[in-house]
Amino acid sequence: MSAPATVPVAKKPTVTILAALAKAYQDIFAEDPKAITLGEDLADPEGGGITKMTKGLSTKFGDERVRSTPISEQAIMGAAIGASLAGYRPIAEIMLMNFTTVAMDMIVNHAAKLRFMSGGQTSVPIVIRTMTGLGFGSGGQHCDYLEAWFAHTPGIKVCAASTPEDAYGLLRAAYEDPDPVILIENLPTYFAPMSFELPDAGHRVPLGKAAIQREGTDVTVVTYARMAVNARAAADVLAGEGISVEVVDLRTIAPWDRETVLASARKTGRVLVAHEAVKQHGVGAEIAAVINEELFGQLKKPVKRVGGAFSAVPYSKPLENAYAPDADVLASAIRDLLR
Amino acid sequence: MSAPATVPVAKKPTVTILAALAKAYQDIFAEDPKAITLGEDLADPEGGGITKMTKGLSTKFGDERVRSTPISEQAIMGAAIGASLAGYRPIAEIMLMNFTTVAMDMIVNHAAKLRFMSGGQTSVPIVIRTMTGLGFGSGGQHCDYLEAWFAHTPGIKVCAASTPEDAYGLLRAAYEDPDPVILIENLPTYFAPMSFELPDAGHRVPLGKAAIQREGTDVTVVTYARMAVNARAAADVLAGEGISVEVVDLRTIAPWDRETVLASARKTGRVLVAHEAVKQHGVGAEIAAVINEELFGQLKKPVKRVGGAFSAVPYSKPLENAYAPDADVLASAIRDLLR
Amino acid sequence: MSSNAIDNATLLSIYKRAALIKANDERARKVILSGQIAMVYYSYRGQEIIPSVMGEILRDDDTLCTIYRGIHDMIGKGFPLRELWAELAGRRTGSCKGKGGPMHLTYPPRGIMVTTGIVGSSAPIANGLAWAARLDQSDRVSICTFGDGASNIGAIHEAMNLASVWKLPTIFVCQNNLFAEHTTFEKMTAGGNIASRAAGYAMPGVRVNGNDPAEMYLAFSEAVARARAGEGPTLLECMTFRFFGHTFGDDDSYMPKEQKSAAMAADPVPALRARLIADRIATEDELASFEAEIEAQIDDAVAFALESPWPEPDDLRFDVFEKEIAA
Amino acid sequence: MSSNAIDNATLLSIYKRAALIKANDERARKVILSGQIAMVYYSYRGQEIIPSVMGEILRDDDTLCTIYRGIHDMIGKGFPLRELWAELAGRRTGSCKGKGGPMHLTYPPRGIMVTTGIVGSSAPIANGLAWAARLDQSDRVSICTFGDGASNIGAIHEAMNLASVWKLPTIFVCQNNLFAEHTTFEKMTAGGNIASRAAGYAMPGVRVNGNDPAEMYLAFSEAVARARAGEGPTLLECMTFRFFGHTFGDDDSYMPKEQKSAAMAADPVPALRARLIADRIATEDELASFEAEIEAQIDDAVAFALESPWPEPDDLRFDVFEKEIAA
Ligand SMILES: Cc1ncc(C[n+]2csc(CCOP(=O)(O)OP(=O)(O)O)c2C)c(N)n1
Ligand SMILES: Cc1ncc(C[n+]2csc(CCOP(=O)(O)OP(=O)(O)O)c2C)c(N)n1
Ligand SMILES: [Mg+2]
Ligand SMILES: [Mg+2]
Repeated sequence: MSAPATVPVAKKPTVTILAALAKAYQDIFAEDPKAITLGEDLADPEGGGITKMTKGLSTKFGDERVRSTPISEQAIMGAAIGASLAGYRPIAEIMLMNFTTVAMDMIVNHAAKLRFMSGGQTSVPIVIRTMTGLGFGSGGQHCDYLEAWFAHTPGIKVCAASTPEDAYGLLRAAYEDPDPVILIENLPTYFAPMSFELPDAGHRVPLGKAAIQREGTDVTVVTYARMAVNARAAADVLAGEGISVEVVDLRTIAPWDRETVLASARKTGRVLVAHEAVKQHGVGAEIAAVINEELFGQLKKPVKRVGGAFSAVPYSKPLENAYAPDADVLASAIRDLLR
Repeated sequence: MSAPATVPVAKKPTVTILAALAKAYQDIFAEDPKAITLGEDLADPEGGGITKMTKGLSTKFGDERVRSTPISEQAIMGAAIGASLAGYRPIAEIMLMNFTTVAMDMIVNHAAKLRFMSGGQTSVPIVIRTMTGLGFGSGGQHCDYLEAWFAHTPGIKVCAASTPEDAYGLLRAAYEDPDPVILIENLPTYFAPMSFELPDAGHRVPLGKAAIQREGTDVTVVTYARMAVNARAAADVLAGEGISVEVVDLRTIAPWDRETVLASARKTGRVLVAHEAVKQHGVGAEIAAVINEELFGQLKKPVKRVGGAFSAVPYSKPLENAYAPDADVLASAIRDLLR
Repeated sequence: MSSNAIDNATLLSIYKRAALIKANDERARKVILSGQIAMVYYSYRGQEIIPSVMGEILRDDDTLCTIYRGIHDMIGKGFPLRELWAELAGRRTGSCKGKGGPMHLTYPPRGIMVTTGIVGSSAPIANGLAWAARLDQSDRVSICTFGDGASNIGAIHEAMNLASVWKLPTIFVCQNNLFAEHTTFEKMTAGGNIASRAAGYAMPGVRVNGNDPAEMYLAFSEAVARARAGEGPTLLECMTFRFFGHTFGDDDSYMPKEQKSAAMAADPVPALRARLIADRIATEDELASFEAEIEAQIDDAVAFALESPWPEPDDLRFDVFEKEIAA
Repeated sequence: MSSNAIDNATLLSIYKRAALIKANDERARKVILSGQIAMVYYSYRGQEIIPSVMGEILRDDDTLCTIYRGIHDMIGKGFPLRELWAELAGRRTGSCKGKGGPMHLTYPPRGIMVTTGIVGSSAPIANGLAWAARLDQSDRVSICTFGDGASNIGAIHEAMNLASVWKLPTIFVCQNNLFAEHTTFEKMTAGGNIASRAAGYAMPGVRVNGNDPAEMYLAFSEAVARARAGEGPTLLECMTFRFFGHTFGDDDSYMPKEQKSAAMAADPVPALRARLIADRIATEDELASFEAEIEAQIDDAVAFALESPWPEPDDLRFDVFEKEIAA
């Protein structure tokens, strides 16, 4: 796999998101004997996962703590939930986000609800890692962004990173969080070297805290995951046109950082919300609804949303390219807001 | 089961939603030999379903067309999808909406996508009937409204009725629709006699068309399912206070009737969106986002949303009562909009 | 009843659990009928021997994942009656503060970790508890219970395969009461035998008469011993019968009358009681006074529940996450 | 090879299908390496005999639900090469107008109804097609194929139980190629035998050498005959081997080298070819000229694909629903 053309590669490539996540795994396991992980092909005899993120882990920490599983996502999630009820800290991989569809009962009816339904007697401190994102021509069943489903589910938090540093810091913070967290990883930007540092073991990204990745005064872009990579690229281009774009990467999609978003929106008065997920009923709707409500009468333009097309993810390259906004589409959406 | 106190019972009770749906089933099966249905306990030896909606159907139309199933929701949905690919018109019951969580792969990755992924060569004209709604003290795993998940899924339509006439007309229209439709039925209002007619066999409610159930000029309430029942009650109360409320029941939640909603919002300038589902990232967010965008600068107040609390559905009565808005809560939200 | 295999004291102790479990069900139905507590209730009447035996053999640190029809399992495992009844009554003093209710009862001090309302979902979670036991180098075991109907759902199969390939100390206890809601067991379960499916997962599968204390005791002891010894999971299909409809108060006309009356005539709890007396393991007086004690305990628990405060609407904000977070 | 049971013409016909299937895979890998078409590709090289036999026995109206690794099944079932290749190339002339791609190939005129990228999901849908066959009072059968790894997912089990209790004409064809992505079959499949799981569903379960045309032919014919006669489903576990990594181009170091080279040495397609010549069922010349014909057909299909127009972005609005609806 290689990074598709629409992902801008930074000038001084030093580290990939994949490497950062691999390091987070290593550091977690080295520090905490309660760390365990499971998923299809994760252990070394199976090559350390399809992306090799966990390569070496089972050899170093034992195949009781680092387990490959059958193709049984309900069993995977159930095992993670059960182990967490007994004091362990499982990181469960559901290889691709579309495969959460076979484990929604475990995630939504159980992981997210057991604390509440037990009146706080039990808790489910698990991390669900899952990969997704279009760009490899995998078509309709391998690329969906389903974060809106989980954001709509009380009891589970939802995160996504667009830089290696954040990827490291989010996985570590999600791991330490006392409640279930789903960490959505974008496959096509996994492998793209970005000019960031590999963080040291103390680095954390607090859940619920957005990052202002570009400061700007004309327009706010609220986004996350790969769309934040595209937004930074768009901001760089637009800077050359004299347009000052503030890029807010939510990092935690639910619960999201209303304070940072509203402050930026108040400052610029113009907001674009962008995600790769289908636009309709996506996370952008909630963000737009809140901004419009909180800043009623204070915005220069209505909040604008862009997202994935209203269809399944298509296979053919020109369709796939058209499916979700790239940096160019974001840039024109931003220009529209200034008209 | 009996209707809980918050559901206003109309003065001239004549018919229940359950009876209307039962009649729709009978009429469909009498008219179309391609009609088939399956679900847990649906056939007569099993009593015609937990609500007896299909009682008599298997005896009349044969147990090859009306099938009870094992407790295997993936198998149920798969059988419906497969039969529809071969020209049948299955109505599949997933008893409670929370149980869709074990069949999301079949519904989302397959039913909703096969037309697109096959380039239009195949289609999946199925109806998924599913019941839900709080009010019986069933707690965290039996009452969720998950319509936002499906509304976010291109390729499947989402409906819900709040009157017997609409229930009949929606089931018939959904049945005739060439694409998959999920019909969400509210259990607690199933059994409440309402002053409506049992429609005749020609009655249809076109998908995508909202109903203005109360005309009004001061505030628009956009809602559906049980919350529409509550909204009508609130409108009746507020009429006594001289507040004129327009109640728009979407009936089709996705794709929703933007035209009717925007026209009403334009007229009143004040909008409340109400649903029983968790407020955050619910369908109300999309509706609010679109209204705010389309009517920027034309609203007197920002669109207000009310919905289920940010928790699992609780068991205890006082908590359950507080979980989602009743007519009183809707009335005060409407009064707020007029302040 | 071939109860030679277990000693008298054990048999008496099993009876005592069964009597409590039965009395609790009788009270629950009474309390509902009287209108004192409104709840959706899944009577387990007729299935008491299974959890009484399990409770006899299990330790407090052994864990249980059970289902909506699981109060018998929980009482067998030692769920305290006050916290139980207060939860059934939806009170703040309930084990789950009234948030969970009858379908989600939880009591970790006695290993009662999960009660699920989703058919089949007890099993995958039980595997995780079993995995944790092994990571802890503990010989504790992980029990999941589920019904005959549940045996046809995917989660159960995924869980059995995983337990077998990971050799987990999970014990799959299928309580085959011959009905799944309104559906008869044979009609929807291919093969008409759940235990035999274990062979496909290379795990022992045993069908036992779950209403026979000795048979149940032997089979369950063996499964527990296997699990404690690190030899892996077992599937037990415990044959039994549920005396009432699926939910209490529902129309149970789908249950053939003769089948039902035959089962009720063979009610395993009074049968065990009669046996104890016949075999002079206990006297009528001893048992009667024990039964009076039970009633008093239940009286106390119900009174405690009904006197307890209700939760406040504001409680909805808590226990969603560890820390309250404005969503 | 115990191919006495099938006649020479059939054996030759099976070979012809296998040769086409094999040649198509070889071309696909070549085309990817050359950069002419970029696609995620799941090579089925080594598994050709199974679909060649199925294609021999099945009718056009028999239906197939297959998986991402399923082009062999489809060619066996008669998927036309031009529409196939144009879809692989993402062109508008592809069977799915470029929207589906290699993981979602569909061609209803030959009964190729569903190709799924979700492990296990072919089976529940196949039951629906089987139900429809019976409603139509047709004796057509419904095939689903899936891998060894898929046998551990819930959907497969739900589907097998339903097929058995409804006595559906579904044939479950598990192609056991000994690997699921990077995981060996034995390690994750309790019991190490998938066919034996059928017993738990009271359905015949047969393990066959899927690389042996005669064995495969006999077993599959029997399953089809049973299904056509209304006697219900069969599970076939067809033992085979996949010669390359999970996706073409991936690191296949998890596959033991000797196992791989032994399997490749026993490549079933050239073995069958040699057999045809040795037994004088065909001459070298006949086969060579047939193989040249195949290459020409594939040349034509690839050329057609590469000359075909790409879809337009606007195409995304269509085929979501029957009528375009502004969302
Ligand atoms: C996934 C799922 N599907 C359907 C239901 C509805 N339901 C609740 S109990 C039940 C019957 C279960 O029967 P069985 O497993 O035999 O257990 P029993 O009730 O007899 O103890 C059904 C269908 C459910 N709770 N979960
Ligand atoms: C539900 C689900 N989980 C995981 C995957 C990822 N995945 C794709 S193919 C595969 C291996 C399947 O192995 P097997 O069933 O043996 O089929 P084979 O690829 O060998 O033909 C996996 C794990 C998936 N597609 N769907
Ligand atoms: Mg049962
Ligand atoms: Mg395989």
